[in-house]
Amino acid sequence: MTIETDTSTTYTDPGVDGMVSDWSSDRQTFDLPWGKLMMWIFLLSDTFIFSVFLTGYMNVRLSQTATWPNTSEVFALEIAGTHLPLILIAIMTFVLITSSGTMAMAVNFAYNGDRRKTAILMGATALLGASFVGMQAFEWTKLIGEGVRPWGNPMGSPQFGAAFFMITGFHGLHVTAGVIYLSIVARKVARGDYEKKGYAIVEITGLYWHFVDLVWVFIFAFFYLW
Amino acid sequence: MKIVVALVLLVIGSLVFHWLSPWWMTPLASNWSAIDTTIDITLYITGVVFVAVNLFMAWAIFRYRYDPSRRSHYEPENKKLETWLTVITSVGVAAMLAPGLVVWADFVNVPEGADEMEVVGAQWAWSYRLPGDDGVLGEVDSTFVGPLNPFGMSPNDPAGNDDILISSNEVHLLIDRPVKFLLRSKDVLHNFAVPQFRVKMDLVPGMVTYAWATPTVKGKYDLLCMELCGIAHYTMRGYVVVDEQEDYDSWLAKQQTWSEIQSIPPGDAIAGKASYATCAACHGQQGEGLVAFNSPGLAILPAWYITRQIEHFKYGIRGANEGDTFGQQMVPMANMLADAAAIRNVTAYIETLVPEKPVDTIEGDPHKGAAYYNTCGACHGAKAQGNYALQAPPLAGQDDWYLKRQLENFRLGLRGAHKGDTYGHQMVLMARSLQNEQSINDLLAYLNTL
Amino acid sequence: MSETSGQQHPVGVYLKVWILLFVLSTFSYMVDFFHLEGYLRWTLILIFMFLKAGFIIAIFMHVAWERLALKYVLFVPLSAIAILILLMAIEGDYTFLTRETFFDQ
Amino acid sequence: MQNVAIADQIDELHDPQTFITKYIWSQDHKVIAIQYGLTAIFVGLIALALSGLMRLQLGFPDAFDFINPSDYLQFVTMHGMIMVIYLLTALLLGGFGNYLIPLMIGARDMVFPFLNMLSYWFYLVSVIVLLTSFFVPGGPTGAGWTLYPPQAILPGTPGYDWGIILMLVSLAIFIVAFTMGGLNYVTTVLQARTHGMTLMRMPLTIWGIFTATVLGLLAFPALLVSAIMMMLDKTLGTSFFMPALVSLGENLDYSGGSPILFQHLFWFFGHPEVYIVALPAFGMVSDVLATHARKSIFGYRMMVWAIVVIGGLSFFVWAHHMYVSGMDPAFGFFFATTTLIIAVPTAIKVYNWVLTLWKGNIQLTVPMLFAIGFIFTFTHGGLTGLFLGNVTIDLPLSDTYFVVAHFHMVMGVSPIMVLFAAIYHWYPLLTGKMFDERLGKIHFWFTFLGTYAIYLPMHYLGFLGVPRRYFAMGSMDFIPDSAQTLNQSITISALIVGFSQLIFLYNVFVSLRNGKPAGHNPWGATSLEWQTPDVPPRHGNWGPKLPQVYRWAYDYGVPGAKEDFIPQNHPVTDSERTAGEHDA
Repeated sequence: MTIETDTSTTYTDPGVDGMVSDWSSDRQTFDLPWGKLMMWIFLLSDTFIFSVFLTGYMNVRLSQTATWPNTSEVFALEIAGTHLPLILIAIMTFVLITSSGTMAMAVNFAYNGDRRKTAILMGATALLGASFVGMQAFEWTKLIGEGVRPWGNPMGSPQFGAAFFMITGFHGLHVTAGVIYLSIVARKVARGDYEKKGYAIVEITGLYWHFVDLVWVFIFAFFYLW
Repeated sequence: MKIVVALVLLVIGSLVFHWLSPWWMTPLASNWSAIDTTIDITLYITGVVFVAVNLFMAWAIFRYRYDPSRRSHYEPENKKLETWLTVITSVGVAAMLAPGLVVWADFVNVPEGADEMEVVGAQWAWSYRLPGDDGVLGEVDSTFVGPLNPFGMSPNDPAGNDDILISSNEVHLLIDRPVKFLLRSKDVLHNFAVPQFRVKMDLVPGMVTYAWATPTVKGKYDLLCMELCGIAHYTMRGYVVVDEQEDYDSWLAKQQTWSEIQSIPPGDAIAGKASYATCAACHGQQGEGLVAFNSPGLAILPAWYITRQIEHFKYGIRGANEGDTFGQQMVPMANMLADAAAIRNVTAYIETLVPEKPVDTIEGDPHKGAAYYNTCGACHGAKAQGNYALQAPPLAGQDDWYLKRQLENFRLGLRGAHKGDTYGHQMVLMARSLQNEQSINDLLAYLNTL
Repeated sequence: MSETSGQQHPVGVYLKVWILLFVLSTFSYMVDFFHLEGYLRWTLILIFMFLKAGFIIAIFMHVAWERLALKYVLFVPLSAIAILILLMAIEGDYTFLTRETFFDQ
Repeated sequence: MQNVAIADQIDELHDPQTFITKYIWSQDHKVIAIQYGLTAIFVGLIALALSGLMRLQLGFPDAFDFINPSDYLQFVTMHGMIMVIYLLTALLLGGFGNYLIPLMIGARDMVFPFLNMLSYWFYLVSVIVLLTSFFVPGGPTGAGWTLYPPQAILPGTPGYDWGIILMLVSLAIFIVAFTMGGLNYVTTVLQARTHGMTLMRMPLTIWGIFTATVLGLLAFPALLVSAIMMMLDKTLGTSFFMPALVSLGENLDYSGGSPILFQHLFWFFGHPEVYIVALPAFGMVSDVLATHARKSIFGYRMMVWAIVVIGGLSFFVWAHHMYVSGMDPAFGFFFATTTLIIAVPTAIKVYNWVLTLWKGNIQLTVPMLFAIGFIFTFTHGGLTGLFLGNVTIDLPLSDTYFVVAHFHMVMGVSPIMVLFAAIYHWYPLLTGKMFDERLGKIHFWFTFLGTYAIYLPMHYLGFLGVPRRYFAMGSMDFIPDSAQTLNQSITISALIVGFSQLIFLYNVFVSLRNGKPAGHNPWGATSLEWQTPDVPPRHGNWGPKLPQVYRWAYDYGVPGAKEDFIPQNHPVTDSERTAGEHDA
């Protein structure tokens, strides 16, 4: 049985036909650099990690009988004499979205070959990420000051503190890792290390960073707003 | 070609083993004959496939053995054959699945009017609760669990007052009445399994699960924990007795409700002192024990333990075995305590005695003993201080010669083999992990250091 | 699309999406700020969440321009997660029910 | 095609010079594979010894004073965990996956060799952490390989303190190692194949390993998360899996958690894990069967689809491990149905293996014998799975020796049959030497007949209702005394099988020195790994030029061909075409 190869595949056919020809193609299935595909698969695996974290949180929250603290109030701040619910989280969300925007621009400039702008934008992304981690540290300090602990809290269900520290902690670790990753790549971009190999690395870094932002969208909705 | 012969013989051998072996499911004693039927259906279908596939393979290996002058047949695919095989397999699978789902629907939906009872598991013992006259089980919570309230009965729910609490590993059921077992665990996962009933279900701490069955055959059945629950998992046994109405009623009459248990007065130590005079002859004025009389120290023992042992002597559960010479001596002594109140009084007095450290009589290697004690410590406590919750008496401070004799008695089944001796039964199994005298001596040498 | 240049798209698209994300985040914040409750609250939260996630994935992560093959690779496995979430929600409710019925909380 | 071009350039790879870069910090997939393989076999032998100790206790309950109840549970746990994760997963994917993927698809190496090297070193650390737990106070955890809370982290369970913590840490490190390796395998298969190697021309071995790796990347997250949550429960006192409870008379501070959640997450990982072990075995056995039966694999397309479908479905069947766990009983309907559906593609695979033998030209070599042994044991184990997968039948049989017998047959014996088949099959390629055929056959007969003598009777202990994970049975009315005879015979068989593995070790090591030179392609195999310029293949695998592939991997007995096999890198000839047309 000789299974024929369609060697004329050009990665141009759209839709289902294109998909079939991609899967039956010679040598490589996706028209992507190795690193980019690897990052995508890693992100898929990481999606499973965060999904399972959130599913676990959902399950314990549904099954416990103690009252769940009102997140809107727990995360409220007094700013200039006004009581603003969830304000810090909202600011953090905006910071992260801003950083996603700068990252997207960095990718664009990288492919245009503008090294300087790329490096500056990536640096800005890293700074915004760092400030996000800083705000998270502030938030943790505040909650710990109010008596919230992983094993319990004065406001109700012990699962609240447990899920809070675990999920935001794991996300915070991702952001921290991202800041380090971004800084390294930004430095190399500025030095011109990628002139020969191409700038796919910036897009790959970007994928990771946008993913971190994406996860925050879900955490914001399910943990802070729900 | 040896492989062809081997395959054929293995197939035939498996069938012969299946038909001739005496090992098969224990006779059914509940309504769940449908479960046995689904097993039979699956057994026949899978059996046919097993025989067909392997005999066909054996034949193919024989028929198409290597011949350098021949080529294999080049046929990479055969759509028709593959489709047929898929269809037939699907039909077979459906034939097994359908009865399974039907029976499962029966299992999930408990019949209306089924009696309810609660089975409570804890490391490593069973207890039970019946709803009492009002037919409602009172609410419970693990925060209420304590020495005086082992079931964790809630003081806020009056429905619990008439609940019948059975702190024994034996429970009775009425024949031909469907019963819903509500399953609750105080600590870790356990599993409620009576092989003759076929059904089983885990006990999960923090929630209540269920299973149901209608017992159909009179008898006494083993109840096993079938979910790993720690070191003594294999000793967590109980008994389910299926009775006719009359026997059931007389058993039920002996059980106490929660309000009755709460109203039992505490023992009177002053009254107990008088009865202790008899005991003192052998066990010493201060309950220090006398090796010459083979009498152990009592002062270190908690009241609940002495109570249980006196009752065991009294009701022929301990000391009835002829091999247990010294235990037999205790039987008439225990009989001198007329009733539960007398026992309460004397134990209350013994609790007031101050224990003293006995003289070591046994030599061994305490380091080796420490390793053996790892297992014992799970119940008797890291410092051998005993644990009420597990009904495990203290061992530290007890006469080592006495402990040695008891370990040997347990090993030989002179003590603990009686079916009424819940915790003794566990010790029979446990003591068997000490294989020889030297290991017992090592263990006791370690206990002497505590 | 040539292999060397990778994903290149007009800057305008990024800027529009960027602003849109700000707006959507503001909306989801408003859901809390105006104390909307019940199904309305949950529906709005989910709508804004999925819109935001969709834009990030589609535009910032360039999935909109990727080949269908990659899209399937990324989204088909999530069906397993969907089932897990659904069943764990049912399981959570079931556990809660037995606790309410039998325990003194 | 810039990305592909890298695969063609040999100068991208720097040949390692020193001993250390060549054998220790090596980035060559073949050396990493052997490192993985030897480490896995080493821990596997420890696990085998543990099972021997368990069998001694079960066969002769009152005879060995060095096994007490805590030890027994620790043996059970470590045996299970090592066998499933640190032996089978590591050997099949880290070992065979690493060795075979680049060679069979015609790549020079994995796409990211440095990451691949790190993967091995993380794996080694995870093994060391795991073995350390034997030497900490309290010993290794004895919670059973499923590590169910609450008991895994509460007193009353051996190793509830240090043991369980080290176990969880070791698992987390293993998952990191697996992820680094797994990303490499998947990307290599998808992006770095040689000219002409389409997915549907890949040998089934690669399909099996590839699908299993994808399953691993998606399933291990659930284990990682549950390990993290349990670790927090243990160390920080959170209550994810811990409801309010009274442990050995002490009211603990936990409240509100759900033990069943852990079981769901564990099996959401655990069931795909079964196929992480099974699918590479399915793949490898297909290649061994085709090669030694000199016949094309029957129904290649169906085989590929069956692998993919089984892999996909394995994410929707997890709670069939939990029918009697106290979960919402309505789940029983869903999971019984999905579970029995998965039996259909699995059955198709069995048919196709047998039909590959049918009308073949079967050489009863050692690898072939093991492959036949696999079909027999897998059929048996697969069919008993239909009992346990069916929710109703699971009621009496779960938690009995039936379960133990079933999963050892399907996850122990049959993958190990394939492992031996694979080791014997690829040994000439790995070492350039032939093994001793006679010793190999003796090893086969002991292993095949011995394991069946262990596990067939064990099913009947299960029918009796004998519970698993019991240190000793004591006396129970429903268990006849004759069951102990059965247990003794099982123990004796197990010891014989255990010791007969020494024959294998002896054969492997002595043949390294004394074996006859194997030469190129001693089995007459078609797949690419046998077509390398050097045997064993050198760094870079292919010399100056990558091979060109013209056909699928199963052209055995092609009508009109000169020999009874045509390697994948031989162009399609005219005579073949016409013969093919006649055939059709």
